[in-house]
Amino acid sequence: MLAIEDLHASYDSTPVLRGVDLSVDEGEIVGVIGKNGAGKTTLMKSVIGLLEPDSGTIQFDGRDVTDEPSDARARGGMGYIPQRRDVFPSLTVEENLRMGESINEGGEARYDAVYEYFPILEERREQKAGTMSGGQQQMLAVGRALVGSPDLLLLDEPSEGVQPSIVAEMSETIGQMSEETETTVLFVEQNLSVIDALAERCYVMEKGRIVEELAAVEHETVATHLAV
Amino acid sequence: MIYDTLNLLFQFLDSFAFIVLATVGLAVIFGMMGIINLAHGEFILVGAYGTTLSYGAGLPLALAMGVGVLATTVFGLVLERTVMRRLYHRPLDSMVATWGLSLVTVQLARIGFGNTLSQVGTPLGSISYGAFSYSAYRVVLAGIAVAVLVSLYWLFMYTEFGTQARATMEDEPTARSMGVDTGRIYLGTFGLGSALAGLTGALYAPTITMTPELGASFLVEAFVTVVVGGSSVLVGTSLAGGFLGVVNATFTNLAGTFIGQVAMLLAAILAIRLLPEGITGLIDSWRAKRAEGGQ
Amino acid sequence: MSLRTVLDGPNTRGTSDRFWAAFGLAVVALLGYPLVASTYAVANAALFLLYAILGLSLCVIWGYCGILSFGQVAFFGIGGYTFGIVGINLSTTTGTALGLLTGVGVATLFAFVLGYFMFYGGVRDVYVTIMTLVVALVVHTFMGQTAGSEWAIGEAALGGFDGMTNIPNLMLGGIELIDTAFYYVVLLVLLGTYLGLRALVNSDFGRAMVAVREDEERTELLGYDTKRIKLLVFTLGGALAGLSGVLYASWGNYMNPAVFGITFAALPVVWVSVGGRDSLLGAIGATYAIEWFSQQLSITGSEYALVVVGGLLLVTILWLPKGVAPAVADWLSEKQSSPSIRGHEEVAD
Amino acid sequence: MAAEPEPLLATDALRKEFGGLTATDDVSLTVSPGERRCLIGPNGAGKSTLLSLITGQLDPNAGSIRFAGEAIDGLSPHERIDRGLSVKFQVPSVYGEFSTRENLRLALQRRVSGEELEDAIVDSLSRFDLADEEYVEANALSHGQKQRLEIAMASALDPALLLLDEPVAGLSVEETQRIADLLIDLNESVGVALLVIEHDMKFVRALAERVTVLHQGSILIEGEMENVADDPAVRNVYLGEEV
Amino acid sequence: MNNLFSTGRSSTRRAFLAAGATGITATAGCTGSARQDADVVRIGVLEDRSGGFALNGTSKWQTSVLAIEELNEAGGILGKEIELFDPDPQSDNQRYQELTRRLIQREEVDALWAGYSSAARETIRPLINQYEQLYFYTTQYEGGVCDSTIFPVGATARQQLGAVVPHLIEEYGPRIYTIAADYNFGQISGDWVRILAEENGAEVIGEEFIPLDVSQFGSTINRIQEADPDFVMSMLVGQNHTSFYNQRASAGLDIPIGSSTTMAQGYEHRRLNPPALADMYVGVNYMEEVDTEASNAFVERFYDRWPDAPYLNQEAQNNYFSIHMYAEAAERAGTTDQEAVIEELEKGVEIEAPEGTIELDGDTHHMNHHMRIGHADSNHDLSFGNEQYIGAGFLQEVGCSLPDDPETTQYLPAEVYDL
Repeated sequence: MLAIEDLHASYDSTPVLRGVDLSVDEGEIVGVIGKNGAGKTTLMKSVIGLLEPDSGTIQFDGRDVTDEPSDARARGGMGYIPQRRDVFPSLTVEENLRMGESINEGGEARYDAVYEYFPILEERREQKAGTMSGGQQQMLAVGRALVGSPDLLLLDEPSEGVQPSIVAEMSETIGQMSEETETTVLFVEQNLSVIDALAERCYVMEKGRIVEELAAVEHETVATHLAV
Repeated sequence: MIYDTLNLLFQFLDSFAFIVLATVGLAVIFGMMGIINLAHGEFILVGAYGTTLSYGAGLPLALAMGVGVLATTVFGLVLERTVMRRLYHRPLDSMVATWGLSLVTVQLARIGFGNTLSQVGTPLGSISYGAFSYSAYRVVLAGIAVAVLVSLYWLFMYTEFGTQARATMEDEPTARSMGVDTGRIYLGTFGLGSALAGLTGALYAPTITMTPELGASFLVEAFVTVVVGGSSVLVGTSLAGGFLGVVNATFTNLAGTFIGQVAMLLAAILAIRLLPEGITGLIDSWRAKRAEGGQ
Repeated sequence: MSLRTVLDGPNTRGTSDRFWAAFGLAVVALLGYPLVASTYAVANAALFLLYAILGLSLCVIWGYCGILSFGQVAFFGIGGYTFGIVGINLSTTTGTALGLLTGVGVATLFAFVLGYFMFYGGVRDVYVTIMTLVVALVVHTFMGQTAGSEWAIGEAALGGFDGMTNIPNLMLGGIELIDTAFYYVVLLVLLGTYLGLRALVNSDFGRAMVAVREDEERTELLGYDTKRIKLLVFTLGGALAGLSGVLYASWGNYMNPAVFGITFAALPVVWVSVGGRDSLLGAIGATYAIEWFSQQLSITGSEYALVVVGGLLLVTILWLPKGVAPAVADWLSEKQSSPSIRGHEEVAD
Repeated sequence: MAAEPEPLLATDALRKEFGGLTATDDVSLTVSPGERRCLIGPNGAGKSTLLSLITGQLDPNAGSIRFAGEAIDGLSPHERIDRGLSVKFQVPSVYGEFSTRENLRLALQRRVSGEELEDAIVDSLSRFDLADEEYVEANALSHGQKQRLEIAMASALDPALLLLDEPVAGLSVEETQRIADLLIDLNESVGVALLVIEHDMKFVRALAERVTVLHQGSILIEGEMENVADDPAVRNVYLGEEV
Repeated sequence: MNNLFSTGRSSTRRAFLAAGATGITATAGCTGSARQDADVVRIGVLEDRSGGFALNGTSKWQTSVLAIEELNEAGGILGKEIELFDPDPQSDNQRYQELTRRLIQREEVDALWAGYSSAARETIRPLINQYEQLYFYTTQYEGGVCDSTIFPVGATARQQLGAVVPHLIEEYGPRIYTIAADYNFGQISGDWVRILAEENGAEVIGEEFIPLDVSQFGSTINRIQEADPDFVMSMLVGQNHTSFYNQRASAGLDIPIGSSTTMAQGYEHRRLNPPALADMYVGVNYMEEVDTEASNAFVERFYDRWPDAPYLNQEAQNNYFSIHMYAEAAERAGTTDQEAVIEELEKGVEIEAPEGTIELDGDTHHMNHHMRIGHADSNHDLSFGNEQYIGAGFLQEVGCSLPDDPETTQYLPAEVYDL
């Protein structure tokens, strides 16, 4: 589904990714773990296309999308959930969800499914997204990406700033959804419980490189990498 | 007494229509894409010239106005592709660049069409009341101003384009990552802003003098209103238009045109000082307070 | 050397010995210009040089403190009008000197009040720009209607749209400053302003000023009172613009409200953005070059003159967004193939 | 209680809301003079908001702050800095187009001038091991160098309390250790109190005398690192797992 | 070619030739210049061809070119070819100053024609006086300028309003409402309306001065309706103000209007859609529609030379006759030395202009003009009537006599009349 080869990227000429290789198979849920500053968010931005890589290739669904702009990638089936609950604060919940419709062009909009996963979103349809709590905004961000039934879901630190109970609930929902709809998921995270609950396979990232691949979640190893 | 009130009302409608119509195109472009378009007056010029020239060529007035709007839209779209897209969210640079554009446009209009065009007469006659009468067309203009605001509200709030445009304005990268072709949204929004400026030119073509400098007479009101209005294009423009219209009409009525104009500008300066975020900021904080109270 | 330590620093581009040698040559050339040029050419050059002071006034507040004022001409005009009022009423040597002082003083005060009003009122960024423009336009509207005889201060009628006539020439030590004498005075004032501003931007205060431009919040968290810095710089800009206006009034013996209009208001912004907003010398050069060029164009009488001026502006912003002087400096330093680490030469000297 | 010296910093029931989000919820925090304190908690716990409330970049919806015996509510940031606060941001925000030297100078010139300023710059450069980078534009510095430069700038103001937001984020183990050593040295030599937000537990262990855990905008627990780390509630929120 | 002037110029010119040439080198102009090209006569013309006043300025420039070409074809002035310096001041007062300096100091013009607006004239007036430059200002204006080297040859407010106000009082009644542009010209014109009203037993019942950048007139129209005058005197100026007439028509304000500013300068009767100017009366010394032999011949020559020109306005005629008048005076003086030419002009010159035969009043440097009242009907068709020959009375009353008493003053009606 997704294959990244020797990806280099930088912010303002400061290199952040220094040759990332990773691949995700169809239907798989893969986690990328690493400390702050390891380059996880940059990796996600490069995959969705918000950051132009310096070199390397990104293949999605058998196509080379390295030079495609992000909106084309999204319409091609990538659903992206940005870090820090990047919803549109002055748009209502429903309008936020509607923005997700463009993902995976031609796919059917799945409002029912989303409302089923996150009933609170239906309740708050008319409310402005910016006035909701952090957890609710995170659900909205996830729901928004799911509306368009993406083939590949990209999650950037879904647990950040969210209550543990909601984190757990959300991990579960995402896992369930992936199973039900055979959606491939790539997420980056430093919260152990999310990694535990979701990942079938794990990459460990340090200083812009993948330093280790863990077949299943090896709890202790992961913990040392997070250096808690 | 009743006639005086009617006079004041008509003058308010007149000011309101002028302020709103002078502003909307600029407000859409500034509010949505952070371009301070000093060539705004020249967009209006294109609309007015398009209308007057095609009326002169024999088209009925309504159709001629359509041509004016269309010409301005095309003008705007071409500029977006060639110039404006390099200036998004560089408001200060955009100011200098569009000033250059304004000089060029005015002078090319002069070279192309001479110092003046022969004028379209104002249609629709007048409304009489007591010793007074008022141009019916100007009352219609006020109606159109309101209609423009309402349709913009509908467009931005209830259509897919509107939602996408608002999302793009708020957070362009995220909108793009949701599959929105933000380049097209920008193009469309700029086209819309241009069309609105063109509409203003078309509507006022029968009432103002056709010279290449005609755009300048809209510029001050437009800028003042945008600033007083603040970040929200619609709410800001309508409220600022209303506020400045009342100030202008009242003082003009009481003390003459000059005082009316100065009062309006001073009111604007005070408003900017007291509400650095514009009227929109005031509304936002009021809403926030109400929301808090409600919880 | 000690002078060089004051004038050189990381906030100005030309700091090498070669730069100063070239600068000295240029000054000598300007000083010698009246010896070879006609009276007309000298008087004309004086106009461009006094405009350059107006250009510098914007350069220092926009380029070095990040505040784009679209209303520098308001201070320029107020300085000029005030000089006129005082000068007409007291048409003596001390009278015009007093006119110079009050002209600059009133412009400075006006800038201070406006700056206080804005910066301490939380007006920021592009709103400052539009606000300054609106203020200039308000003054424009006001001055345009001062035609009546009630708008006279002593002997000096404001004159409305027609403007104020019979403004006397500046006098220094009993000598009326016209033509060549005026040129030398303007040249020296400009030179003083330039060197003074160089010293300022490379001083502790200047560094703080540039820090405000780069990141106002960060600078405040280093303990700098950024509002005060902005107010001081804005006031200084107003004073320089006022000075330029006084010289202008003396040059043409005339002021009119067009100096507050949007067309003239745009000019300093044009000069500075073309020259390079953080280059003092760029601002001077661009002012001179642009004014000279557009005057030449108007002399041709070509109907395309304004098209060319506008087009150049557009092209410069699109292709040289940082302005001509920085582009030239970059190009020169690339040619020297030394990595351009600014500030290095300061110590190497 | 009465025996304790007056705290250097004391916040009283600070509350800050953004729209519907409560970022800090009645936080009362005290820091004593010369103390080394760490503030930990998961992302989004309100740590950075608390910091901005202390520096005055944000105004609280409720609550008050005292610093060095005075109420500082309503003072603008620069006035608070003048009273002896200093801050280093989460994301290094050095002046990218200035050289290392210029960055340092900008901070040091607040205190000293002339010869003394020269000496202070040289001193600071060597103390924070930036002498080789003196004329390098800050944009071109490595992440670790930027972090050090910013700590150098913050401490250049000779503050009584230094606020540091994630000073070692994204640094290597060696660099982290170096920063810890620098900060401890600074604390011990001039007696500056430190309030540090950090995720890196090794660093926190090395540095902190006391630790405050913030969660969901309020203080969960406060105490010595060992006690805090063993607290089940902390392990729950921080590591997201039942222990 | 139509023989425009009554004196047999071409026969006398050669006689002056030798003397003229030596005269020039001897006096070498007031500027004390070293460079005086004895082979040409240098004329400077600054008329706006771009910017806000291009509408009015362009035909002034065109007739200037026409006049100079005619003179050159006939052998120039004093046998010397006329060289024209005609940069475009772009309606920009600052540019006016720069260019005037250039024309005086560098091109050393023998005579200068410059400016449409009073503001442009005032901008350069200090320079003109400082360098004692012979200068012709040709626009109709508020009047009162009494400067020793300036010849304001356009009709003054006194002349224009003096033609139209009494006529309208007689025709429609004594209650007058004045609207005028809010600057010197408008205010002084307003004063003249009051003076003329008083002289003719009428009264100004309302007066409004309108800033030049106003283009919306709803409230003004209401005020006029409220006052209900017998007629309106409009001294509105500029393109923004022109909008008044359209707005007046659409608001149904059908009170007759008298004016000194419409039609003859900006040809509003051609540009605006009827009936915007219905029942408009304007006092003019010339319009291209004036149907006399001299006028028709002039119009024909003009459009032969400038087939694309939209209109030939009153001021353009003034440029045209005054250039010929200058040539005449220089011929008579036998030199282009400015002092000598001014002295010759001050003796009084009679000239056959397209508007008719008119005289220069040597004392005041103003022209006696043939004033007519042009009337536009609801189709904007023009008729002319009530022709009078009106002199520069006001300046004579205040004692402006430049040959005896050289001065640089602008007299205001308020200084003489009790307003």
